[in-house]
Amino acid sequence: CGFWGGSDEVKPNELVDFTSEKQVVVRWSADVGNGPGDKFHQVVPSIIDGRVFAMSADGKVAAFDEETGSKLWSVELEQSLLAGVGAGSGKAVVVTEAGVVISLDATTGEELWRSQLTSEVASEPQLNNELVVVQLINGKIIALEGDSGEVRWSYDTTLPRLTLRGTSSPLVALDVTLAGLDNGKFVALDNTDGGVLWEQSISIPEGRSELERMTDVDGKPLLFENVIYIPSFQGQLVAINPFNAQTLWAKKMSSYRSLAAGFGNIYVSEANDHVQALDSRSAASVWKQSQLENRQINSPAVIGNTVAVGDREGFIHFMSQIDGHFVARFDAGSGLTGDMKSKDEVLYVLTDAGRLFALTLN
Amino acid sequence: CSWFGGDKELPDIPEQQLYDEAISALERSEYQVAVDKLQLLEARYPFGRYSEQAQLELIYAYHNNYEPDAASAAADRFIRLHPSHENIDYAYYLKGLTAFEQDRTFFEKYLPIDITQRDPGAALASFESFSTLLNRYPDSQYAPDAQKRMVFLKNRLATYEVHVARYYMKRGAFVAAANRGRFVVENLKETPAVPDALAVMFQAYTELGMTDLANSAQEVLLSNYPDYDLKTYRQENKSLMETATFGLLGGAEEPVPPTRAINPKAAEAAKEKAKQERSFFDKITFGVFE
Amino acid sequence: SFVPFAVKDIRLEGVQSVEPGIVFRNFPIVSGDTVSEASLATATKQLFKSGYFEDIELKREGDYLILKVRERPAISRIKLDGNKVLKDEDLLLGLKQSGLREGDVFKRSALDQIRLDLLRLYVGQGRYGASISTEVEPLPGNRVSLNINIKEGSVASIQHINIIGNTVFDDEDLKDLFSLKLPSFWSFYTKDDRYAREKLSGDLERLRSYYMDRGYVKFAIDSTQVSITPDKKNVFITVNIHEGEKYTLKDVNLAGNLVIPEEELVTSIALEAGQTFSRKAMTNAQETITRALGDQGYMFANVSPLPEVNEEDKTVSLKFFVDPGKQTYVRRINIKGNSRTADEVVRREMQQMEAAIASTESIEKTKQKLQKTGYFKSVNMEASPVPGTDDQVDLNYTVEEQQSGQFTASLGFAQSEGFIIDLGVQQDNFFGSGKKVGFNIAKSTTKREASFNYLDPYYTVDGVSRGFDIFYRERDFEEDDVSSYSLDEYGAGMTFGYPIDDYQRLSFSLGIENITINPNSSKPVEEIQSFIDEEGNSFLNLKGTLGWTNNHLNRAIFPSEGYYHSASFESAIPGSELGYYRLHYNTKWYRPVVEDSGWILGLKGRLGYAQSYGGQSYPFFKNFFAGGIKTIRGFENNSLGPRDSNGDPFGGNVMAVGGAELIFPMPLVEDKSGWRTLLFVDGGNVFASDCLASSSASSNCQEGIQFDEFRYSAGFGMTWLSPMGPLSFSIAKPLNSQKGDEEQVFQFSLGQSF
Amino acid sequence: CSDFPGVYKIDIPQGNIISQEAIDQLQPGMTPSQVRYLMGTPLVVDTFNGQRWDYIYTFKKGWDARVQGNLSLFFKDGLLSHYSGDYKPAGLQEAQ
Repeated sequence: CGFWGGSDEVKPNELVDFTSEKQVVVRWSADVGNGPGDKFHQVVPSIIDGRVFAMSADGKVAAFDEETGSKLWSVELEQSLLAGVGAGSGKAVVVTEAGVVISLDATTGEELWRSQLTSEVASEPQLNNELVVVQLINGKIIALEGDSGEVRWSYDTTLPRLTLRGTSSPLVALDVTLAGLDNGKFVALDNTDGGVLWEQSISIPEGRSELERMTDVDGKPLLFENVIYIPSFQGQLVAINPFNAQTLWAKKMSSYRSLAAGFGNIYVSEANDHVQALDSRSAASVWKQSQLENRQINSPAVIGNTVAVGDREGFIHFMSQIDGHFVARFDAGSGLTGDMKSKDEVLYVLTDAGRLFALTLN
Repeated sequence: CSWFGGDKELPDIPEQQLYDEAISALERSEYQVAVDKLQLLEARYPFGRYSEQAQLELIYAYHNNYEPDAASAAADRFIRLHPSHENIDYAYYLKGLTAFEQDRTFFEKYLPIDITQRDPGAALASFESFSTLLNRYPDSQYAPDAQKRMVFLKNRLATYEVHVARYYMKRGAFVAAANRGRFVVENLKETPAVPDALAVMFQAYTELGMTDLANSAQEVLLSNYPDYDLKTYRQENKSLMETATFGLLGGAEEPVPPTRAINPKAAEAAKEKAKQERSFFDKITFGVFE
Repeated sequence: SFVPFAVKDIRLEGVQSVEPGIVFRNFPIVSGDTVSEASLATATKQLFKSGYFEDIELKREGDYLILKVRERPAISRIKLDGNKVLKDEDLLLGLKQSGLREGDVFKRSALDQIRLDLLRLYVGQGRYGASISTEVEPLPGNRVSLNINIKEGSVASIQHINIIGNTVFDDEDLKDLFSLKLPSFWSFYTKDDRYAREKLSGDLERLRSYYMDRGYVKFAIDSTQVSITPDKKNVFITVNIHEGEKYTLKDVNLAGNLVIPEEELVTSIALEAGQTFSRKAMTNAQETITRALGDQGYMFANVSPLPEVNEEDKTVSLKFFVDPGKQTYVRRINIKGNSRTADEVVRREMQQMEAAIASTESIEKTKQKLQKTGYFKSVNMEASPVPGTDDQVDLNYTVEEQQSGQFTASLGFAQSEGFIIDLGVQQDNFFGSGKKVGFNIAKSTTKREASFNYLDPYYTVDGVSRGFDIFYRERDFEEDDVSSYSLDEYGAGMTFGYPIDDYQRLSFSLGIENITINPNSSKPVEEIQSFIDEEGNSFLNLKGTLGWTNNHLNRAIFPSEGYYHSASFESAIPGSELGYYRLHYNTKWYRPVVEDSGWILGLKGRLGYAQSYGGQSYPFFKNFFAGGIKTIRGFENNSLGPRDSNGDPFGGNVMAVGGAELIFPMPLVEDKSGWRTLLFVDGGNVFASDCLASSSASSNCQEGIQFDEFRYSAGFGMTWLSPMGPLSFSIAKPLNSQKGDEEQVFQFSLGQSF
Repeated sequence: CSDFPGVYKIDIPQGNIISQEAIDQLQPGMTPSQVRYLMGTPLVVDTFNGQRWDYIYTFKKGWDARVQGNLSLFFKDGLLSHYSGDYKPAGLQEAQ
């Protein structure tokens, strides 16, 4: 038994060997400075109008061509960044550690405007044609005018004394913003003035100690076939019809990662690093892959007929969407704390060390 | 995986055997062994047949094992747990005894230290436990001994007060000295220090020029202790200079009434007058001997 | 319905280990009482309150009352396993505080409380990942064993501290204020990267006062977020602040019943209009006023500052509302903890009288004077109001005594001189009488001595001291590797001293001594021989000494603040066979580097000048010496300065010695009050102002002070207050020792503390 | 050399500070607690005669002569009746 205390240190499961059925092809890969680092930032690349945006913790923002991966532009902000790049309607927006929102032109990377917030932002800003919506870690959600950075509205809620690091980031539609909060609530806000349209509590704190009473909604809500699926930590996974706020089903499950969907299933990376597929209609458990326990996996991403998760040691595991057996595995070279993004059968991965991959399966 | 020896599994000694071993250890006055056995008994059989008796014996064992704090803590615990126990007076008595022993410490027995001039703290605690014993259980078998010890403690406390009063007389803080004397007369009656306390009160009030208070103190003193040799403070302490110069220079002055001054100006005048009078000897020795 | 009936007898059922006597004692109904429904209910409630039983049932059988009870099991053992960081005792103590001990009654409801209390102990250690499960194992005789197994998990360390909204001061300066730090090299020892909520609130308070003390009256901490990673290993802290504007002080005025003239108060608080507003300056001013009132007897005065902020011109007008309360008198002063020291020895140091107006100044001075006696390790005072009055208090002084003075005893046997003995007792507080008594008897190669000294610091109640000493001493300096001669002295002296104010004392002493020099015939020393030729070798000397001391140190032993000067003029009184005078000046100065951090800067200096008068030659044996643990550490005792014709150290009539010390708290020791550790630099030397006639080359006698002859050394020193007296040792490295200097890296002494 | 510093003697204040303005508010018939509120608790109490309160103020500054002033208040059946001593309260008669 270990000599220095901590003897019952949790050790990640060994890699399981299997016959791989598919090959992972690196379409292109590029470098983004020394990357987002491993301080548990939920950084995710964004892909808009043929450009892939990525950043590094020490203030580098870069755009790459979606097809070729060649660098279109890159900017040094000399201010450390915590969250990923939010991109949309011709803009790429980041938030510095000191709470300054910086909007860059998506094509040239030239700075458009800046706006000082009152607290930290730990998830990438979300944009629609008019607004840039950011979720702060002090329980505020602020909508800035897309072209000037003026504050249009701000929503505030109180948080418990201890929460999980990081926040969810809101789903911004044309006229409504849907956001999961660190106190286990889920709100729909009117984009014109930030008024609360409806509110639902996803996870209710139980237990006596602060740790047991954490009920963060840190994963991003998933819109799939007109139903919103919302994961929560030490709470439930809830399916809600966004138009009439009716809860379709709720299943006791703890996850602080985002969701993915495919083949009628909802894929969840549970807090205990099991990957589970639930039927989107009935929440019945379709399959469960628990051989990745304690490998600290990130959010699932659907590519082809597989669903992929990355882990802290830098391996990406591709599982079949049918029964979850391993289909392929790829070594990205360094840890994957942030999430991955799949678009048109290509999986975009940004490793902690700042390597950006575009992967496909054949 | 425990590195340093497995968890020591204590065999379950039957209650009766544990108690008998403890009592025999007490008789052989192996108090440390008795303490361990009694503690084990209390832990293993908290509500057994012997639990109350064990707690009582534990106080006695701690006391003889020179653990005064543990003894009084065990006594408090017994009094709290069994308020109406028939020999609870024994607990109070033991509590008083430990504090009493603690007061007459090592020093008094072997070193020439006058305990009555030292910290009366332990004596007070002992006095209080004995007095609770006396008023709650006047007919307890320990009452007479407690009574005797209380008298000793009262005398010790009274002598302490008179020592302090004498210091304040020397210092010239006459009201303080009088009040210390009054504390003895009011709270520590029938102690050998009462006449000295009355004497100090008489001397202090005389120095303050409060004749009627001085007379009433003198009257009470002489009526109760006719042969007390009462002298004023000045007669008692010829001025230091006289002793230092073997009576050559300083004569015994009569008690000079203090200069009466109500307003500051009068005080200034009095000070000026006093300054010239300082004797020549006093000047050359820079007032060392005054 | 229930018909009251006379209970013929009570029968017990279900009792296993609880003694029937206990049951009846807590069930206030005895056979023969008539019982009603109500009296039964209260009786049952009281029995239940005793805590022995889980369930109590009453049944009636004819005139018998059946008491059916189910006993609560008693915990006879608490077994803990899996705990490594927190030992069994700490955990059991934690459980005891929440009311659970071996031998107590076991309540199932307490189980959850136990789990929570233990978890809180681990969270307190920063081990957020700990998990605890409890299991109750029944034992025979209605007893249970509580088995608690613990998985301690790993320590959560702080990964990220971020302050948002600071424009005036940059992140680094503000983060320095925090006790919580990011992991650094030292974190394994200081553990300052472990999150604890109390530490964070303390840090936020420091942040708030940092801003408030620099004029930012409107400073506010909007919110603080503490978050933890899912694996419970890293903690993130974000503090969102709002600085607001910088404000200056517009005006200061006092309201209420001031008791002390207003101008006097206004000048004493030293706040001028226009200066940047500072909360610290405001609280200091408040304290100054409260203390000023306290000095006039208003012990319970309360002074409330009311800052009025005017937004337009960004100024604050400060108003102090003074409510003096009633003048307070001291009824009694009680002294506790003096089991060896007599009451009068403590009371005579007190400036505050009983039955007199209370004054905070004299109460504070009393504490300082008690500490300056050196008899006490700690002195604290508590004022407790006298019940039944609103203007009287009792002062309770608690002192903790310590060994003051030292005791040396060494016995030995050497063929050459036979029996060697060195027995010395020096007690400042002789048997608690407050008198300084010392005697020593020595018979060894270097000296034979019998001496006695006595001093009563309070011969009169005002502190006039009187003392005398008597000695017979034969010292062979050659053995002490100084110049080769020996000195036989015997004599006696008397001394008087008295205070001229709270800090300064004057002293006079008169002494008569008979000195005989016996030079070592085998190794003649020219200087000694020439002195003896002129003056002879035995002298009767009547010497007088005038002394002055000015002691502002805060403590006699291990002072940490204040300064000390002492000067003395010793001279042979005309008519004695010697004609010389000696001037000696000694100063010390201490100041804490950072307020009560234990880091203290100390400076020391000693000057000496001696000369003969009346045409007589200067007695060499009255020379000053340098070198050794008392003057310049790192050099042999008395080995510095001019040499005699044989090259042995001869001392000098001019001395200049000094030193600087950096005192730091003794690491790894809990009770630091008994230790003093320091780094030091010493420097100086002794010189001869005029050389004795001596032809030999080896006496390199130069006249007057030669700065290049100064010797320096640096090193580490430590003193421990042992029961035998202060033990000091030093390890020093001479920096500029020249040929012939005798270095001594390690030096040790008993009875002298740094 | 009379200005050579002599032995420093600390000041010895004793007893209650008596202010003229307070004693002028004394009226016959006052209850003991009213008197206590005005004058404060007397430091000198006569154990043998509860009907008299002595307010005495004495101050010995260093070596100067001791300055003193006192005021005795007499109660008849529990109420303030008259006084004696150096201080002269306006509202009371002096005892004969």
